[in-house]
Amino acid sequence: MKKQLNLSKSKIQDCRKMAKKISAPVFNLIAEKSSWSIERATLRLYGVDDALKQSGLDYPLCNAVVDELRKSKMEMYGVTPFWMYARSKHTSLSANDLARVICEKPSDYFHYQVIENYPKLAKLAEKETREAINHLLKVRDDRYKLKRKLQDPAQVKNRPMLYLIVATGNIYDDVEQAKSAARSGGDVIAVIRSTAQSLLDYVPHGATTEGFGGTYATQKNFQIMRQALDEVSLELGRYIRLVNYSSGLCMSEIAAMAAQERLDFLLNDAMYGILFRDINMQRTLVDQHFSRLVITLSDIYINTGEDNYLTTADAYENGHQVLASQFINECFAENAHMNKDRMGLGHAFEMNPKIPNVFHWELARALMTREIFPEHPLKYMPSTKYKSTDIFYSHLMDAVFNLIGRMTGQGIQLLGMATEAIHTPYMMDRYMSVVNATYMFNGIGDIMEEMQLKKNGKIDKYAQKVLDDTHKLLKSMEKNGLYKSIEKGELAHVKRTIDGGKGYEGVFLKDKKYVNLFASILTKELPQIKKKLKSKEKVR
Amino acid sequence: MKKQLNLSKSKIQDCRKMAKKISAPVFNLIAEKSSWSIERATLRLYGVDDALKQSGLDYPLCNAVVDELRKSKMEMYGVTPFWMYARSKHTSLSANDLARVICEKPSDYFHYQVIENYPKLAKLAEKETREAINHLLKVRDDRYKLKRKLQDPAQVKNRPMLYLIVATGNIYDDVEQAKSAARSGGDVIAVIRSTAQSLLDYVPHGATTEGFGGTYATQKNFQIMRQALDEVSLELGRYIRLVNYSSGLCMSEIAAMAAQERLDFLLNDAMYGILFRDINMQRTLVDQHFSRLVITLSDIYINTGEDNYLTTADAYENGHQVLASQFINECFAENAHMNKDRMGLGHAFEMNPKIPNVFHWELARALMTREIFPEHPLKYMPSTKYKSTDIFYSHLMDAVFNLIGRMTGQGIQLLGMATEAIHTPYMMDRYMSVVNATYMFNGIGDIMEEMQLKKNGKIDKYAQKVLDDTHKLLKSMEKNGLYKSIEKGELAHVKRTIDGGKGYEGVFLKDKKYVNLFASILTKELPQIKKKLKSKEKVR
Amino acid sequence: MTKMIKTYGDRHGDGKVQVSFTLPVDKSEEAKEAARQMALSMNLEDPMVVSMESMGKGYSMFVVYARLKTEIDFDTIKAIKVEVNALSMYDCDALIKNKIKKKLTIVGACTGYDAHTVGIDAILNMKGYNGEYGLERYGQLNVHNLGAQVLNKDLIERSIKLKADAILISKVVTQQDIHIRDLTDFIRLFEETKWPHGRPILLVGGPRVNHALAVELGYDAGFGPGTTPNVVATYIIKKYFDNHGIKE
Amino acid sequence: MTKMIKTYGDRHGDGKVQVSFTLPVDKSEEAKEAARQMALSMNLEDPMVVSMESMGKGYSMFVVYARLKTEIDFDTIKAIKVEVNALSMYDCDALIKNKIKKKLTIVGACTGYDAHTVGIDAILNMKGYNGEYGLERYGQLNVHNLGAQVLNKDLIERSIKLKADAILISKVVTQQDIHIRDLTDFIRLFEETKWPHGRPILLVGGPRVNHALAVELGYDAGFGPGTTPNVVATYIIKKYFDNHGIKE
Ligand code: B12
Ligand code: B12
Ligand SMILES: Cc1ncc(COP(=O)(O)O)c(C=O)c1O
Ligand SMILES: Cc1ncc(COP(=O)(O)O)c(C=O)c1O
Repeated sequence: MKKQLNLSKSKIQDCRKMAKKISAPVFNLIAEKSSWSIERATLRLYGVDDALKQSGLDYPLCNAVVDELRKSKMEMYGVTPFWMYARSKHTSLSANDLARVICEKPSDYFHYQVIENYPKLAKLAEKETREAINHLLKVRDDRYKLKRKLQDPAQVKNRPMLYLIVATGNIYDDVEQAKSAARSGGDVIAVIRSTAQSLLDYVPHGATTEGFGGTYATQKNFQIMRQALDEVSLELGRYIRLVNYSSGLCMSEIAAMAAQERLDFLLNDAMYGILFRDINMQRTLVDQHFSRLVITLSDIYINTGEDNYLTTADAYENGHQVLASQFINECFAENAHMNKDRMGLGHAFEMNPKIPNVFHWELARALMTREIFPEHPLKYMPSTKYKSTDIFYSHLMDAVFNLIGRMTGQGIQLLGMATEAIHTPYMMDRYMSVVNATYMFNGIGDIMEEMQLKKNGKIDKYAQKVLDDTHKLLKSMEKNGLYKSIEKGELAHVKRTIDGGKGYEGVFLKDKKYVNLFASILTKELPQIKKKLKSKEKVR
Repeated sequence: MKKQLNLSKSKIQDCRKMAKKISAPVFNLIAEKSSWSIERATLRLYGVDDALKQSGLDYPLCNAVVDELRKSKMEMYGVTPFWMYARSKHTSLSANDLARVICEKPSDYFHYQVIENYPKLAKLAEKETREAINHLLKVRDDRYKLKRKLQDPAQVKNRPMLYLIVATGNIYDDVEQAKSAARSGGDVIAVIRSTAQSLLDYVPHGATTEGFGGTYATQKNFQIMRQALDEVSLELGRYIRLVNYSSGLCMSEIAAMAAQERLDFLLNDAMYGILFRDINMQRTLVDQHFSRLVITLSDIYINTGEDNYLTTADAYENGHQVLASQFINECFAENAHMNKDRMGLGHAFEMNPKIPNVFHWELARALMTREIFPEHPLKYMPSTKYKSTDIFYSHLMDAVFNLIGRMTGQGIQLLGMATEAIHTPYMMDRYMSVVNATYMFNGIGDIMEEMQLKKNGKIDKYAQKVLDDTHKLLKSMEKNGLYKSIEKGELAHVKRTIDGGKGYEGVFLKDKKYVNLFASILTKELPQIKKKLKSKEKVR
Repeated sequence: MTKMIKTYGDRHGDGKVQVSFTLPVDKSEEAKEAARQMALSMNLEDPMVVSMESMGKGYSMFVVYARLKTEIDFDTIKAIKVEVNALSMYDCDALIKNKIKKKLTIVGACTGYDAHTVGIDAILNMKGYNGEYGLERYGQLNVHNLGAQVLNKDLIERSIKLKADAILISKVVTQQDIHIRDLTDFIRLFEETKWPHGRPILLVGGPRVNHALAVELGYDAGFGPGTTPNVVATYIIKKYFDNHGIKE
Repeated sequence: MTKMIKTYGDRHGDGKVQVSFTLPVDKSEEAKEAARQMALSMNLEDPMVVSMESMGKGYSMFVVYARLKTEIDFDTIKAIKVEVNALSMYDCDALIKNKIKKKLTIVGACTGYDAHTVGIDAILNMKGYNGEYGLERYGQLNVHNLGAQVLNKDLIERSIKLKADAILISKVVTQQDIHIRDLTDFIRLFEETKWPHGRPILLVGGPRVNHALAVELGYDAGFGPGTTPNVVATYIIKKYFDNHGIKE
């Protein structure tokens, strides 16, 4: 797309540099600390995916194992050495059975000798880990093969993918709704999680049929939905993507599950949990890094959550909050070796519709985001806060959103719903939205190629101002450092402390004998792996 | 508005010149012929507005009088001399009673002596006519005073007026619907006529409660609605305009009624009746001229019917038909001394929504119309033909229509209905449409000021092509002359003959003793009257 | 077999429907309650009046979501519909040529004061509709398109004169059920008429027309939105076969 | 007096309503007939199924227009609503100061797993809503906003500790009636609780909440979309007067 705005290149470069500085200290943190979620994710990557019956409820095996690790006061070494030790004792057991055996007699496995003797297990550990990694690569390859065979909506130039939400609470209803959405023209299906889930410190187990405002993210549910979408992809000749949330207290675990079940996108934001779910800073920051290593390996796109800044604060005034967060998210993702073309940075069409010339400002912001992040598959969120229960009116807000999404070549268009202010989407709401986007996209096409915005006109100026404000905000954050900035409420007007918030107890210091082979192998080898696959995935 | 397109000025000039040539012969026709409708309109202007009971139905008095004129074979002199003769005999009778007296014993009035002695009546005739004219000027002044007192939506820069249709068939329901429409934000109310009316050679009488697809245009109905709108205008502090149809076999009469009842706009097209209602060419052409004289006197805006070309033929291919007709309509209107800023030339957003980049072409056409007719309060019609019974989808088509209407500064935006493909508008349909336009207008504002279309880009080229095609069409019409062109089907792909079609029997040659003082006075004096009023209406 | 179905929004069996309407009262809590009661009278459970908008003094618009209690056995549903396997123009022409052995005469019109010719033109004009040629293009059909605003009695007269094998009526304007009035009036005249050349096949079409309505009014068949010319041609031929005891 | 009202589209008394819904069947004439029957079961006359759209295999969406037979006497409609003539912040403060003679303590929260604080914040935060200051700005109110995802038992504990005069609960997520479950559970706990400083006034609000629902569940009052803080303050004061036999 040709440039429409006059944004200062040097300011943009500056912003990137500052974001780098701001995020730098986090790498010490990541080097020093791990979390329960990372350890559980590790177990999941080694194949643990079952649950124990506990007073009628399903309690995940990986939680049970990590609970034992904690009780034994050996968490600073990570679960890996103990797991490998158990593995060496029971070579033929399945991962789930191995976990069960460990839980039956934890003291047999969690003791310091294991750590002392770990060098002997190192080879086994490496083998097991590489097998697990290869399994994920195999899953990645499956996706690639399917995409090659089918039409890939991501390849249609300048046309955002149509991203649709399902949220019935019942995975089987979700399947029906998702298939209908795909058949009506949807490209991406996101299964929204139940209200309660982000603050649970475990991932629920099995297929679920009860949820509120969404459906629990479980490995089985992932499987059921991915299979349904594969069927419908083959039926339609179009690869339909699946999305869930690698967010909340189980960020890393869900990344592992998603990698195994071939999810395509993950909501994954380096700071969202801190700001919007009051999850402890350190917890979120270490978790996001581990999750993004897995995500990069599995060639999943992330979707960051900057839209949330605009549902709570005024969107006309706070564009710079979004942009600052995007720079920081970009930085964290790059540190997990992620390519720009996998970073679905989030933003939203959330300005008060009563503001005079509001479409100018929405256009300016969307265009600005596109020009600053030209390679990124930007995720553009619709109006929600100002949606009305007058569904006919709300439908129009989505029309304009679709118009601007297509005009500015967003990567992922999360389709708004006429019933946004009423209920989670009904099947027909979704259908109406697809019809909406299809009509708008076709009609407006590449209209920006046919025009040039006025240099230093009002639209241009507004975009420049957002960039300027961002520059100022980042400067201040650079001065204060990330932690202090968040403590002072510089982002989203929300104040969080370094050791406050949920899940802090699940962060721990790593001993120098700490082992996590996924982290170490991926950190070292991801660049090569990516390089190798790039050529392979291209030429084939 | 700044120019966006590169349209050849000389081509536009050429088109205007050709349109003048094409319409020139019609002025001979107008000089030579009159019609029943003109004679009836004349009677209405002298104050006849009642009806006779005939086998239970109401038969308008002016029809009864003109019927007698015909029977007496004196129509070539026009009704005026006879009317003045009767007037001289019964100085104190009301116009209606005078008409009744005439009908009771027509032979007393319709005889050749009257014509011979007419010079003696000339003074009386002049007095009566000037009184009638003054009455219309008084009505005009009433409107002006009201507009001054209230806010006038026409004065809001670049914002089209919101034009809404009511069409219940029952004038009392219409009133309710119209008031609600105005209160929701409508600026202009059009009462659509019943399906049958345009081909009736009389205007029905009295308040009516039965109609199909619309409500009969009657003088009483005009009155009822104008009064209701005056009330609501005062309530809202906003002058609400009223529209009806000066079209069909009673074109001139309705212009007279509208002038008396203070209507604000009239659908009035020099060729619509010929092409789309199969009304005789000569009938329409003489009627339109008389009606436009009255319309100019009363400072009514005309709305021409070029949108109709696009509901029957493909809108992407036939833009030139519309433009050619607009040039011709402009010419005819100028000949009735009408100012450009009173010519609501019609056109429409009617392209197939499936055409790739269809908004580009709609924008191009609308913009082109605006740039060629910069002073005209263009009347922009919404999508109708491609509207779907899926109301949610149809609502979106209107959203884009509203966007383009505002972007291109149309004068009058006839709001489309989500239920266009289903029924005549319900009250809530209209409400939804006003909400739609309000949202779109506010959001898009003067966005064209913020950008420049690409010179010789696809949008520019499309507009240029429409102009080129128009040029060609007018050239061919110039060669053939208007009558032959229509006979050959050059407009709207419809063929009509000079003496075919409805209402031909109602056209007659004028004797050299023919009298119509409205025609003669207005033809001569309109320019001065306008000049006088212009300064008066401005300074006050 | 039975297949019980309910309306569906979020979860199977939830019965969800969306309703909107106007009430002739000002926006108020009482108006909202009246709207709720309206919804309850519609066999709805748990109505949520989610939106109440003022449309100016005296009128409000409502949007309601609720659960419809009705459950229907879909397997018992019978639709009254034209049962025709549409043939191509070529096959139609061949059938007429080989089996009927004379050209069929079709007379079409948009009747009453209805001026909407686009629908009947779609069926009759050469160009046709949706990629299917119109009946005028059929070698074995003589088509007379009388156009718009044709009075019933004129249509009957012309049909007699032209020896119509089929009469095609289009009705588009439906306000105040004017289409039903006109169609009923036509049938009365039609039945009163002596048809010297045999009773023509009688078809009606239009956006609000369907087969059930047509049959109810006494027409042979009715055609709604999206009808293509070949469907109509096929129907006419099959009906002609039936009427004249011709076997395929 | 009686004022009979019907739904209204084109002409008074026409009863017109618009309905849309999904049926779990493929698009077909039978599906359309099933949609018509659904409409008939809704106390509707002359249903026109104007639109039938396929939403992919197995599902179709319908739009119907029809006449609702119901007529309601609007004068008999009673709305269960909070009857309050909202005072200004200044008047509220004055009333408390002069008549109650102590500051009132307000505890607010968004309960259960609900994280939608914008609504309760609109009522409580300084900034307020729609031009009306929030309760925190009132000189005579002590406001404690506990934020989101507060469990019922925690809210009760905190309210006791803070000596709440009024508890304000916000519920936004309503899928599967989770708001009703949570609100019912709260009332159970609330009733089981011994309130050492007297039973607090109990309010609930949210986009799908109304007074009738609140009262039905055992709350003192319920507030829906568009509520402004001063309405809530006025209500609390009047209710406090009532409970404590204070005369205005
Ligand atoms: C184009 C149009 C016009 C054009 C008509 C031009 C023309 N020569 O036909 C013009 C501008 C002149 C016009 C005028 C009016 N119109 Co008009 N018009 C429309 C419009 C936009 C499209 C209709 C159309 O062309 N459809 C396309 C064709 C192909 O579809 P179809 O008719 O359904 O035909 C298909 C099938 O039904 C079937 N079919 C139809 N007939 C037949 C017959 C047979 C025998 C068979 C087998 C099949 C068949 O086959 C066709 C192909 O599949 C509709 C709104 C809409 N989007 O539907 C309003 C609409 C039909 N018009 C309407 C009205 C009210 C009018 C007016 C009365 C308004 C007025 N007072 O000025 C006038 C008066 C006309 C008159 N005297 O009748 C209303 C009718 C409301 C109602 N339900 O009663 C509509 C619905 C608009 C609205 N919402 O108000 N109109
Ligand atoms: C903003 C928003 C969010 C923000 C919330 C930020 C925050 N800090 O509050 C974020 C992005 C975090 C969010 C998340 C989710 N949301 Co949300 N969200 C919305 C949204 C867009 C606006 C809500 C809002 O702020 N309204 C503005 C306020 C001012 O209005 P209000 O709440 O009605 O409050 C007024 C009155 O009701 C009253 N009032 C309210 N409470 C009280 C209390 C008292 C005591 C009184 C007196 C008055 C009162 O006064 C207020 C002022 O007038 C709505 C959609 C919409 N447009 O309504 C969805 C919506 C509420 N969310 C929804 C859902 C499902 C979710 C999620 C569960 C989705 C998911 N699975 O991820 C999550 C989970 C959150 C959770 N755990 O609860 C659904 C709920 C569906 C339903 N009916 O069950 C909605 C309707 C969207 C949808 N259509 O799907 N959401
Ligand atoms: C990054 C991210 N994670 C998660 C969520 C979903 O919310 P929850 O945290 O309740 O799962 C969102 C919603 O916007 C988000 O942006
Ligand atoms: C100029 C003009 N007159 C009249 C009409 C209305 O139709 P009818 O001729 O049936 O009154 C239209 C409709 O578009 C029109 O454009």
